[in-house]
Amino acid sequence: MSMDFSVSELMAAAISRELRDDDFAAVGTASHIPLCGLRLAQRTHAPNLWFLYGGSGALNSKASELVEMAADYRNLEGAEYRTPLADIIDFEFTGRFSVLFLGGMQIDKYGNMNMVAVGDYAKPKVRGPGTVGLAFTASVQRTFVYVQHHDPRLFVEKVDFVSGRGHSGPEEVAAYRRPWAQGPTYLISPLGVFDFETPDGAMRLRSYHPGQSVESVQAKTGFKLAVAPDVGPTPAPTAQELRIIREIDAGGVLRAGA
Amino acid sequence: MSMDFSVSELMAAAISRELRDDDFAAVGTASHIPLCGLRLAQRTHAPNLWFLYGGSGALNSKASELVEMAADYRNLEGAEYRTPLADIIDFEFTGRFSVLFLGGMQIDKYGNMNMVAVGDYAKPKVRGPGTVGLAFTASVQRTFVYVQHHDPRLFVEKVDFVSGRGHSGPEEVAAYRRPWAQGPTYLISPLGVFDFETPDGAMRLRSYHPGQSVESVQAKTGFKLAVAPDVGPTPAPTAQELRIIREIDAGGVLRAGA
Amino acid sequence: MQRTSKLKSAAEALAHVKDGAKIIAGGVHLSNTPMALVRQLVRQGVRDLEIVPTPATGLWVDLLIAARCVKKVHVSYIGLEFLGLAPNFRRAVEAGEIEISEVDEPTIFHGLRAAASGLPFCVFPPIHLLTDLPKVSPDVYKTITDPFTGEPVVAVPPIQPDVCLVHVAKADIYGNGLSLGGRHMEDIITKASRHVILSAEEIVDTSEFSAAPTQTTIPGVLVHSVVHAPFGAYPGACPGVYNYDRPHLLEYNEFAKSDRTCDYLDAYVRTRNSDDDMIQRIDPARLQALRLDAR
Amino acid sequence: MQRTSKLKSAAEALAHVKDGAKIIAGGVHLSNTPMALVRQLVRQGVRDLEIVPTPATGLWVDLLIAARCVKKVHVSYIGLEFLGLAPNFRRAVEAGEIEISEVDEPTIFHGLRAAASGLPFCVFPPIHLLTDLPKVSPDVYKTITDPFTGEPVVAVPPIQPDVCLVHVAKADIYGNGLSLGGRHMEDIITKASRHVILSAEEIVDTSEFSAAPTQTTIPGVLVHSVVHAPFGAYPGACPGVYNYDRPHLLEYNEFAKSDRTCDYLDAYVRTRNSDDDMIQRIDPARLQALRLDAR
Repeated sequence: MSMDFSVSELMAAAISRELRDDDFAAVGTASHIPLCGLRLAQRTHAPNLWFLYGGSGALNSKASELVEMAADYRNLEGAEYRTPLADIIDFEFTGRFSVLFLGGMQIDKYGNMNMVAVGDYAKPKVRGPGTVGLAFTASVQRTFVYVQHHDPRLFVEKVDFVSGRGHSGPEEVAAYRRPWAQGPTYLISPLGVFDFETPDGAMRLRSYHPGQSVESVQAKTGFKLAVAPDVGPTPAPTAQELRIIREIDAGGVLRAGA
Repeated sequence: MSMDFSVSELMAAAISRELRDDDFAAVGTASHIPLCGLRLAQRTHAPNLWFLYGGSGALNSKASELVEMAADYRNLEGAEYRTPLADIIDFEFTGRFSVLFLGGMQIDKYGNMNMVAVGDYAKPKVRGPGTVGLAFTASVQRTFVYVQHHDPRLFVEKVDFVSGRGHSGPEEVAAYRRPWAQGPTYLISPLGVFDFETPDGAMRLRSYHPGQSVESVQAKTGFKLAVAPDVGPTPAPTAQELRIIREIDAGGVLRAGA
Repeated sequence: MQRTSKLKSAAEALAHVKDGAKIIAGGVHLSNTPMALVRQLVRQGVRDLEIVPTPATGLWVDLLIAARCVKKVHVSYIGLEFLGLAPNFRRAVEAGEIEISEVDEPTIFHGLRAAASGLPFCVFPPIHLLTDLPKVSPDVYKTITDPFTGEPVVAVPPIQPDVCLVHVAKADIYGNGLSLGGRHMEDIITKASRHVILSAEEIVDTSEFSAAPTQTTIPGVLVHSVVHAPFGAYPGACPGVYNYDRPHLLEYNEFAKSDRTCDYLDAYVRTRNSDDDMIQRIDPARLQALRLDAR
Repeated sequence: MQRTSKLKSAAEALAHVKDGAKIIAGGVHLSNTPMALVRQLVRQGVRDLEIVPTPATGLWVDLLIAARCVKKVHVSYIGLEFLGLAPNFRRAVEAGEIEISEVDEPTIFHGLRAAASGLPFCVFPPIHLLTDLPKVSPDVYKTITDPFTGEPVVAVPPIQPDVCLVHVAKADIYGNGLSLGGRHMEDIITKASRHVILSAEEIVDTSEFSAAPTQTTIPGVLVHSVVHAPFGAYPGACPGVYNYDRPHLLEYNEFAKSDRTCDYLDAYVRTRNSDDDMIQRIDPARLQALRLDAR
């Protein structure tokens, strides 16, 4: 099979298919791929989807280029509203965001995420940028985890600091998570697509990207992965999806990206 | 003495002189006279004064006519900012408003104000519009009381409902009023000018308007008025003040008003 | 697939407003109130509404009380601004015909903001303890202890309306809206409410919003229905579009003061099949003279 | 009498910033940060600052840490956005050289909003009890009981900065300001802070604001000083005016990662008497190419 699309383009298409027509989604920094997925979804099966593009405040951005900074003013091009931070935090607390893209410097088996510190908090080996909006895994409807890398230092058995809670500690989760919040439901990395649909909410491989296998993904993951019974290759983008992706990404950032 | 100005114009001039160059003031509904006083102050001794014109949100309105509705869009003419209600309430709670003009349907000896109910709350003789922002006598720096009438039904011994607290109950006032708040410090009616500078913070006649006297004002007041030792006639507007008032009030609303 | 239009008639948009709904309307005083939507509620004969007004308003509440649509009102300021007291509100309270939640401007504002922000309640410095409000509304004002300072503070509850009505100068069919006047609480009440209906003087193409997204005042993502309602704030003002109709307001006030608001409703509301029908009966020259671009 | 101008040099405006001040700056990530004012703080050698950043920022904090101006940082997100971690912040925390208040986006946002609104504290639904934040910041997160429902909720304290620095595209000499980009927290932080200093790309006549008061984003009444600072957000972006200087940011990041930020500061900041002086040393053609109107 000749691979006539990049892994980044594949990921954008995979994300798109996971989005629903009634979703209201938000992405933050370093989010070319999810952004492209959102715009692709709007132009295919989810024309009523709304999305916020991070620090720019742009709602339904139609920017003519994929820029590297979410807060970039140019993302307001073609947007319908400039969302103030007050709205963003309100949408996070009230769960109006049905989908929030988040990530971490450590992610564990139950989808707990850490952006604070690797190692001992008081004397960290790596100090991260901070928790930002990760606590909102407990108040938005579905958390989509998006990472740009996949290795055993990122995917660890247990995070050193819980910035955003996944599915560990079911009693606490039941007590403190907002009733409408489902926690992390989807995870996409450069190696594959994952969900958390095991009885105890553990990360489960749903499909692997071209060139990968169950074994190769497991080898890059620092804990024992659950595997979906129907695991297989991540479906390739259709010709129509690829055409739209390349209209959105006129500059070819995703194509170059992998 | 020929009276070549109206009582309303006199009141505007009196209010103007009470304002300071570093004041940030706010007026609400039915406030032609205070509004004119504020603009006069800006154009005489207080060029750095800022003021909010009620529901319009206009900051430093320079509207070319005095309109009857504070919320009127036309008050934004020449303003420097459109203040959202969120800001207004923040300025009220934090005491950024150094002067807030308030009034009531009942006002008592200690400057307590009632906008809720005359008579028994559960079965009122007159139901008023409600407390609105009167609680803020306890958080803005100085409360200026402005009334368009002066009679014993308005100025009563004791209000039937406390919407805005004046100087009664010194212990509670000391406990719950914000440290910077002075409560009602000034009151102007169509009959005279008052302060609250008695040892117990009672309303005190400082000056009476043309045609009035200590006795005539007392006769229209439902409680025993304190009287300032140097009580006398309210100083007439100067020729310069009158000229500016009539520039601000090009339509002659205040001139017609009394 | 095609993006779905939210454009509906007022009757369609309001059909789901149930008896007993908790309802809020945008605007301040006689400015930018969604009167066309309110009149449609009268036509539909909805009952037992719980009115959560913005902090300074009156006309729409007075009208709904006269039409016997109201069970309870949260009160900060219910009046007719320069026209004085709201006659039907006053009469209904004096007669004990409606329930009151006696509160004030910051209590309504911060209650709505807490709901908009998903916060369980809001805490004030204890200035309300200097008023009689906690005495008559002990369910609203709860004294608690500040865990950081040990001082007494006052907690007030969140307010989440079921239905929110907002009027704007322009909207598109996806619910994006532009108001030209003061920014009161439209941004907050649309976030605080479960269901939002927008009425607009003019329906414009989405490209008007996407050409200047920093100007949009209501994001369509919060809006469920859009109603095209020319003179939809009449007889009040629509900022930047037209002034209030003073003679009509005086006429309303006379009806209301003499307890004949039913006659007003019969003349202007109930006998009209729709608000378009009502506005068409107003003298066009008079309407034209109210327009700001006509001055 | 004449209205008093608030226009000052950066040195004059910042002269009163004392060692140990609690300071905040506007903007988000690499957009609209008042870098000219921050560089002037470095020149003045102010010490022991307590930094209360907006929820997602980094460059200015990293720079001040490298210049040894910082004692404590409240942390939601301190990083360089697409460039990754903030090297000086990372190094200083790993070495235990600065104090941290470990919080997050809503805690900083609502803490500042509580201060802006004069409220004693703010209350969250208990989602933070699912994180490790309360364990490391027990002074910030206090579990209390909701007096309306009896449920556990989390109280967070107000945050009141001493000094607030904000950059805008245009200002007048009385402090009115216009920002063209995203609305982040400028409206809130200017209300929350004791002293506000505005830097502006351009100083315009007040008539520009009074011709369109609905566009003003910062009201002058909240502002104490105005500083004319062309390219005042450089090397970051000023929304609607110019983009960030990517090569310069990469250069900064290289200096910072290799712990040579002092060399950067010597080259660009400390050896320049003022920010005008610094900007004049940047290649004018390169600056011109960043301007949005040049594209």
